[in-house]
Amino acid sequence: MDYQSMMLGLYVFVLAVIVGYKVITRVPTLLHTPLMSATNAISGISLVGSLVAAGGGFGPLATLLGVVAVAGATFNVVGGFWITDRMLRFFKREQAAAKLPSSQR
Amino acid sequence: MDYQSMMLGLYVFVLAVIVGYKVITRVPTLLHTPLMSATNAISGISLVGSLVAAGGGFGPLATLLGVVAVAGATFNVVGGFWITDRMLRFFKREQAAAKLPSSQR
Amino acid sequence: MNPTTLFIDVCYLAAALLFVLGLSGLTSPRTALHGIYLAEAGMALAVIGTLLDHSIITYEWILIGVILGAIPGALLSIWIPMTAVPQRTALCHAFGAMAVCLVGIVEYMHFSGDLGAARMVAVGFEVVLGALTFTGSLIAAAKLQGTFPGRPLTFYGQNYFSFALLGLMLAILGYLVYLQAASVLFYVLIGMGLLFGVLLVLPIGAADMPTVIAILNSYAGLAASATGFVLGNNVLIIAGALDGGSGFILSVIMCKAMNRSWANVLFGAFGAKVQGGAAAIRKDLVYNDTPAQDAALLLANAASVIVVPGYGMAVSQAQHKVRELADLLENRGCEVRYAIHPVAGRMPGHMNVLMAEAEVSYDKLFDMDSINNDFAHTDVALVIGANDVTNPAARHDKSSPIFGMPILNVDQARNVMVIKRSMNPGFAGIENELYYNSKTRMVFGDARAVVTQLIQEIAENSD
Amino acid sequence: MNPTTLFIDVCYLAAALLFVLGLSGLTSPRTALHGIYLAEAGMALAVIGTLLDHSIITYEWILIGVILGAIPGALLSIWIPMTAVPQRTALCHAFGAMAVCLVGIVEYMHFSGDLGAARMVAVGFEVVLGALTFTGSLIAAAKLQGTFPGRPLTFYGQNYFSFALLGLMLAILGYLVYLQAASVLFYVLIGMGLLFGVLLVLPIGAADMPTVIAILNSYAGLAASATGFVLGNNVLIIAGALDGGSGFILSVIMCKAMNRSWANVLFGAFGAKVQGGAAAIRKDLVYNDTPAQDAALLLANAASVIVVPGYGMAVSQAQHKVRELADLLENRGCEVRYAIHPVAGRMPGHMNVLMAEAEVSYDKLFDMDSINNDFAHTDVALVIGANDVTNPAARHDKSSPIFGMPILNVDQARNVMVIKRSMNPGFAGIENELYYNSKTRMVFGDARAVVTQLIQEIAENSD
Ligand SMILES: NC(=O)c1ccc[n+]([C@@H]2O[C@H](COP(=O)([O-])OP(=O)(O)OC[C@H]3O[C@@H](n4cnc5c(N)ncnc54)[C@H](OP(=O)(O)O)[C@@H]3O)[C@@H](O)[C@H]2O)c1
Ligand SMILES: NC(=O)c1ccc[n+]([C@@H]2O[C@H](COP(=O)([O-])OP(=O)(O)OC[C@H]3O[C@@H](n4cnc5c(N)ncnc54)[C@H](OP(=O)(O)O)[C@@H]3O)[C@@H](O)[C@H]2O)c1
Repeated sequence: MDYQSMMLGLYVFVLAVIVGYKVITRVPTLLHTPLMSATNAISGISLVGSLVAAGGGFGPLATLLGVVAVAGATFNVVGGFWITDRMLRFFKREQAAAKLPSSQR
Repeated sequence: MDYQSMMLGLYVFVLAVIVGYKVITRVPTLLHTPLMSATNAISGISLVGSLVAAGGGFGPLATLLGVVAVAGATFNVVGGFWITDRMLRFFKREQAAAKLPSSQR
Repeated sequence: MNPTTLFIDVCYLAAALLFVLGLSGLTSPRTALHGIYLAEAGMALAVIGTLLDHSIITYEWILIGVILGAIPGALLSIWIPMTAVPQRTALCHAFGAMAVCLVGIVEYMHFSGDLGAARMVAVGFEVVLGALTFTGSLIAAAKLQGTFPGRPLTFYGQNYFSFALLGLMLAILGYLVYLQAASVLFYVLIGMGLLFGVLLVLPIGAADMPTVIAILNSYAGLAASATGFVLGNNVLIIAGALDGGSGFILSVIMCKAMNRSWANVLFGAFGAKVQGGAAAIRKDLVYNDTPAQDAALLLANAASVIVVPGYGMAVSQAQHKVRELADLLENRGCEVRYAIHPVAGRMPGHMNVLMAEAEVSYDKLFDMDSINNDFAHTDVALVIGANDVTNPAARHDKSSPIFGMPILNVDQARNVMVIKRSMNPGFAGIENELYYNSKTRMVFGDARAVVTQLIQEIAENSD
Repeated sequence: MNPTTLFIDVCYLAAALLFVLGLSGLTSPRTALHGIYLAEAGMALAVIGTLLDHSIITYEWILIGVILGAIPGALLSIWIPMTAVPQRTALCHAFGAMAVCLVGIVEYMHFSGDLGAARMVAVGFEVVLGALTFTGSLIAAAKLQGTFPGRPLTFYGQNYFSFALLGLMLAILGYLVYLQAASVLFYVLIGMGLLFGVLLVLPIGAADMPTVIAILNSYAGLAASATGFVLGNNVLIIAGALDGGSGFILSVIMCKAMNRSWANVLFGAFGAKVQGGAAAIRKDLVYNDTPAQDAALLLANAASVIVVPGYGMAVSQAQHKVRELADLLENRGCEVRYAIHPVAGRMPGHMNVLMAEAEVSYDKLFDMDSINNDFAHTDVALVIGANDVTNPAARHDKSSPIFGMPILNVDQARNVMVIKRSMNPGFAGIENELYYNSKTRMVFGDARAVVTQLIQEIAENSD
């Protein structure tokens, strides 16, 4: 990564932090538990880096470490999304039942 | 700009659009008029490009066009910020007077 | 990476952040002014960063340009009345967009058209967006100022023509990307962009101009972003994108408040047909022409009043007098509140700015949803220069052009008093049946003059 | 620019957008599940894009890793009770962070340390953040699960030691940047990161673990971002930054709800001192031990009940029974509502998830601010396994560790009924004076068992 790309990457990073901030401040307490596991699942994006490490053919040790990394990241992704899904289904069932009182938003 | 920078620029662009969207949806109607002139002032950022055109020494025609561009963009920036400032001062005076009724937020 | 480059980049990043923080400040009136200071600081940083760039070699011409732009910009902003803010914004857009377009031309000339594919695309977008925003904004300003007929101007097959023009512009841009050499077609492209801007705004009625201005703001932002791609300048990309996103969403919000679809505003030539039909004043109906003395008597005896300000109050600059009247009534023990319709006036939030200017405290300003049920228990609804936003036809008359727009329930008050100069229609160009209601009293005259007179009458009576 | 690169970049951009949209969906329970689908699609796109990358040459090992991770991940999520969600989240963080750390090691080995200054900094942050999140999350999970003492573990000068360690790590990183060659110091750095994670979480009490988990989430995100800088991969940068921003802000929100400062949570070793002092049960005060039959009678005759669920209800999985009891009372004409304290339970919004699981409709759930004034007009406040969130000491006892935390005004109800197993304190480890109030009836026993008994008694009586 040259200087210009690094700088652009920094812009991307800063803007994404702002987006994350803006989005999360709007999530009601009601959904904070699912939110935590959802962001947990998204942080499993390190899977992308792990794939490169495991499949890049960097030699046996690197591949081994890579496989462990892939396993860990996959655990994170699968576990995170699955439990979020499971929790939100409770809310989904409620959907028809009633509207959210405005105070809980 | 090479391909990678172009792509990173695109990311920056998309994220900034999202940030703009998220910020603006939270501005109350109360402040929509100042908001319009504030974004108008910010779009005068084309001043930055105009400076390069006027001061880059690209020959007399380019410099002439550049000067006109600088004048136009400066008009935009100065005019936009000034009037926004003027409008918001009305609101500022109110500050002590009372709290905003929640419905107006 | 030399220190200057790093410093410039830090300036740019800080500028981008300051713009975001500045706009975020506008989420509350308490932080708004502070936010604008941040945005101004951001602009200053962006300019400083650019001036330090090694590619800038002469500063004299820049100074001349800055002076030429800053003085009229400042003067205009100092002297312009608040009612003319929409025009001013449009005018500013026009000049900003012109700057973008000129920068694109300079870039093109400098490289003799040989910019590489990606950059050529960016330059193409830059000049076309700049050009159409330039002419579009000028026409919008002229329509709002009244120097140009406000009604929609259309010709047969206009939308088809516009689309054909758009297609042609894209084709030319494609050819220029392929050509990679200086070509007169580039200037043809700009000419077509200028024409396209005219065609975009001409068919839209003056009533929809605020929405159009928001959209033009979006275009101006996108044009600046394109410039950013051409110059590899991040602060241009970000600031432009912020505007691009915010202008668009603001136009959508405004359309929603008027219960119009976005496409309808842009392509519907709203207000064209109504000029002929419903606009004709119905001579058969009677209305109650009330002298100011009688009106003063009614107000003096009211226990509760809701003031409904509209465009007419803005035109006659009556806001300070209105506040005086309200103070007077309150001192006599009457409860006075203000009902603010989101699209009363000519800009979203227009009435809020005016009432703030007159130093009416926020807690007396109520938005439509929170006060609409209270009209029924109110002695007098005092409508000052508002028209369309009180028209009950929006509720029941499916054929009305404003049908479906949420309105203030003025007609439910025990008494209605309307201050305007004549029986002429408001911006939508349609008759208001409220005026023919038996409990409505029309008090004719300029809003400020009438309110001043009301104050005198009430003050005298109470002595 | 070849087509594959373009396709990958489009995948990544789409993935980033889907993550943003997905999280935005969580602003309302109606759109939340939909949002998660979008985020899942984003993850799928990111993985697909990466797998297409030319730098990946073998797929067998990847497949093995995926299977090894996916199966336990899925099983854990299927079988885990809702009360253990916090531990599970911490565990997931640990493994995700471990992955980041390992990727950093692979990168370092591959380039034999010669990565260039900028990349070396990024790799350094990557492995340190990954390592400390790994150990920190493991300890957080162990504390929550109870396999590890929940109370704060501190030693003299711990904060100084941690800061010294931090400084040393920065120094080593600086040296590595200067060195640009393979060095064992890199692995020392990782070891110190692991130690730092332990020191970060050990001194924090189990009650504050949810906040710590949010912060660790933030670190995990930042580590992923650092990986993105190393690999020049935007989707990593963006997804990591989203997490970095959201984890931080979530921890701030949680601290606010508990009226604690952020620094106090991280460095304050909350709950350490109270273990000894106020926690001692005050034998001198009397409380009212009520049998379930009497409690049932009181409930059966109440016209209005507010249910206050807390951690105990979660532990005993009583939510379905509580709903049954509420239905029964409602059928008898009693008004039943639920008061949800923002930090009741062990996760923010914990009670909302449980009540949603039991299919209690949203409009019966009220947050603290909207129901707190209604306790005074309520016949029975039925506290089920809640403790700290009802403790009046938070209002008036300046020496209490929970002083200043907003609480539910349970003590203002005409009658208070508390279901818990003993007089033991809740998470803050302090006495609750509510229990010694003359209008409070303590009904001892496991929440589910007691509620089941109440249902039977009331049902029998009404026959
Ligand atoms: N706010 C926005 O963002 C926005 C944007 C786009 C469109 N619009 C449109 O603008 C309209 C706003 O409604 P509105 O009720 O505020 O205004 P309006 O419907 O345009 O009516 C204004 C009335 O004020 C009267 N008036 C003009 N000058 C006056 C003066 N000096 N003294 C006293 N009265 C005067 C006029 O009647 P006389 O000529 O008889 O005096 C006119 O009927 C809506 O149709 C809305 O859709 C608003
Ligand atoms: N929600 C969050 O995000 C969060 C985050 C961090 C910290 N916290 C803290 O956690 C606490 C939450 O307050 P809270 O009132 O919900 O809970 P609490 O204060 O921890 O009290 C829970 C009570 O439930 C009882 N209990 C436990 N198991 C039970 C069972 N099987 N049946 C019946 N009762 C049972 C316990 O008493 P017995 O042992 O006598 O039964 C205990 O006193 C607060 O201090 C808050 O600051 C919350």
